[in-house]
Amino acid sequence: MSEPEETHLFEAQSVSERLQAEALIVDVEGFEGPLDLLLTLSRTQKVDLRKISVLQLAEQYLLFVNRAKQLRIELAADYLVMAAWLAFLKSRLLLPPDPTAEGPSAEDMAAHLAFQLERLQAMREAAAQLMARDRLGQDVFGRGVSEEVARVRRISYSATLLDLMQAYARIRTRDEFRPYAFDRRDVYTLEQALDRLRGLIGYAGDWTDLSSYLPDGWGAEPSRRRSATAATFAASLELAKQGQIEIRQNDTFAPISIRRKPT
Amino acid sequence: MTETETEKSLFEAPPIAEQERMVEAILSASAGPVTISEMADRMATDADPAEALVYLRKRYEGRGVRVVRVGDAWAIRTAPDLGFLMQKETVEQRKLSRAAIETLAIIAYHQPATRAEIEEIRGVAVSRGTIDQLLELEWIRFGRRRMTPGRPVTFVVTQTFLDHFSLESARDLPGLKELRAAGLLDNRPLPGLETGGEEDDDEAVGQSELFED
Amino acid sequence: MTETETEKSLFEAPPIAEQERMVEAILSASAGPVTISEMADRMATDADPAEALVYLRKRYEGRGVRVVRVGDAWAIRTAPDLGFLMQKETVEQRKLSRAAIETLAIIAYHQPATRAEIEEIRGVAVSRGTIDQLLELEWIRFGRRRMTPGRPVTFVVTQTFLDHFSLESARDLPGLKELRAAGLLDNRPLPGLETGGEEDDDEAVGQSELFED
Repeated sequence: MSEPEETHLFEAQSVSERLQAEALIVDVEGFEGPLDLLLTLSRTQKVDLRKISVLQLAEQYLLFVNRAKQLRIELAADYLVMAAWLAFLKSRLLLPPDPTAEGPSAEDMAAHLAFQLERLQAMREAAAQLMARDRLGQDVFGRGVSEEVARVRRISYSATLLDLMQAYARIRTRDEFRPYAFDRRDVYTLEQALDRLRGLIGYAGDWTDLSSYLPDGWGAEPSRRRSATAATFAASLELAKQGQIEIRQNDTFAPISIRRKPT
Repeated sequence: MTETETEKSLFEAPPIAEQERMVEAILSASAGPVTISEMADRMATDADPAEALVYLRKRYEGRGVRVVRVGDAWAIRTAPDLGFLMQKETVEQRKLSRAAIETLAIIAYHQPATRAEIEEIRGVAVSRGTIDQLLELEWIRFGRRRMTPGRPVTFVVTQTFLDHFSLESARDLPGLKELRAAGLLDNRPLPGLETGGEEDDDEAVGQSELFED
Repeated sequence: MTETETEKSLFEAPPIAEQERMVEAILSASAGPVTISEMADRMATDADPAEALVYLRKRYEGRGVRVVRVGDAWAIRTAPDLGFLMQKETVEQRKLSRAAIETLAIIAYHQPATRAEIEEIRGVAVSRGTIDQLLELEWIRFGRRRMTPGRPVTFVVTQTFLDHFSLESARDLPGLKELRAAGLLDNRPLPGLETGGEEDDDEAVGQSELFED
């Protein structure tokens, strides 16, 4: 933009308008972005936003940016982006339309800018109307006291006859399952048998009947004897596997003998 | 509200109907009860909130809220008969605990049952809370004291219990065999144990007492 | 309140005049708006608070307090012309920045609105603090995510917003119809404009969805 043109534009404005333009620049911090600045500038045209001259607005904006540069006021990047776009728009608006040009026409772009300004202005007015409404705590008031709504939580327990009968059945049949679930009294475990055999095997240099290794008190009662025999036999297999003892049985169902493995 | 209106109201008392509106608004918006002089301060200088209150009180007679006197001040409060609206009742359905249902079952099948008997059958101590809960539900009540050393209290089931479980009497409760026949036992019955062990025989006495007639 | 009365009210709807009293008591006891369903929950099972409200609203016409609609809920509020009486009660409003007020208006008129849409309309970035302040005031809340690339969150206004600005619903926003008729609530992206990218095209779908009725 050339210097004479700028002067010319300034001369075209009244003193008050010039002062306003100066104030705009000094107050650049107060603008909420380029659109806000454009909206403020557009007011100098004193026309309906729908009839605004976008060309004139673009010139005003570019002038503003130049003045700011002269005053060494740093403008945020988005102001400069807008300036570049408006300079482009201005040149497109001034030149005769190029039928081979791609993209939107200069008129479309100008119309859109006008729309954006009109929309921003509309939202400003809507915001002002909103804030001017009867507001709670300022113009209208709610109930000063609110009675707490007590929350009474009532718990209703339910049980059906089936629940009741099943519970009873459960209690009354519990004993029937005791040997399976809980009673370890008559069970001689593999671990117990292993411990016992390991302790005794050192003394068994000769073939000895396995039944003689049964613990005291496990030989008389059949179920206890069965459990102890099974565990002791399993333990002997384990020790034979580990190479600590040898096992011998002369015939099917004949007594089983063990001895320490000779070294 | 324009400036002129405010000023007018400061110097010239509005008609009593308007004063009634003012008192109504003041009482409604105030956090606590408001005295007559406080109302007067906020209304016009020659307003008569006391008179306005008379009209307002009358207007609220029989309504859902009332204008009530609190000391020497006034407030709008819920009509006392509608206090129940200020409670929100939520009913929460909960399953009875296993301990409670078992205890209840034992009492139902063995009544009158002492706490010691319940504990013997369940094999664990019965907590105070379990008994209390059943008493509170009105499913059990105290029966006669047992005429044994210590005279322990007994528990029996109530009519409420029978109603809840749709039973005509506790005798209608099915016996063990019937439960099993109906497939109501969770556990597989053990072959050969259907008649029950020795312990069952002991308890069968209690059972038979209950079901003997 | 006796047990019998409560039970009666649970099973049998009281006459409409009585229901009107109940609604009056409920609204009067609550500082915030109460929904019809909340009222119904606290009244009898087959009560009709909506009908009772019609009568109650009429009864309070021209009084010092009014029965007002706030979205789906109802509240008792002082008549706006009597606000001057309540200077003592006036809640000190935090001064809202111009950015916050404009952002609020944009959300209210364009809701649901994404941050990108707000920025497009204002032509400037929306600071985090602005949105936070409006969320804190409970005037806006998060709406559904827009089903466009990036699934941006949207903002909508709340019942508290309606209550604060004496609006029955978001449709009663001043000048809403005119703005819509003038096409000023359209999202009108300009192809080739630097500030409008692909995203805006996608979001335009959401906008038209909202206002298609």
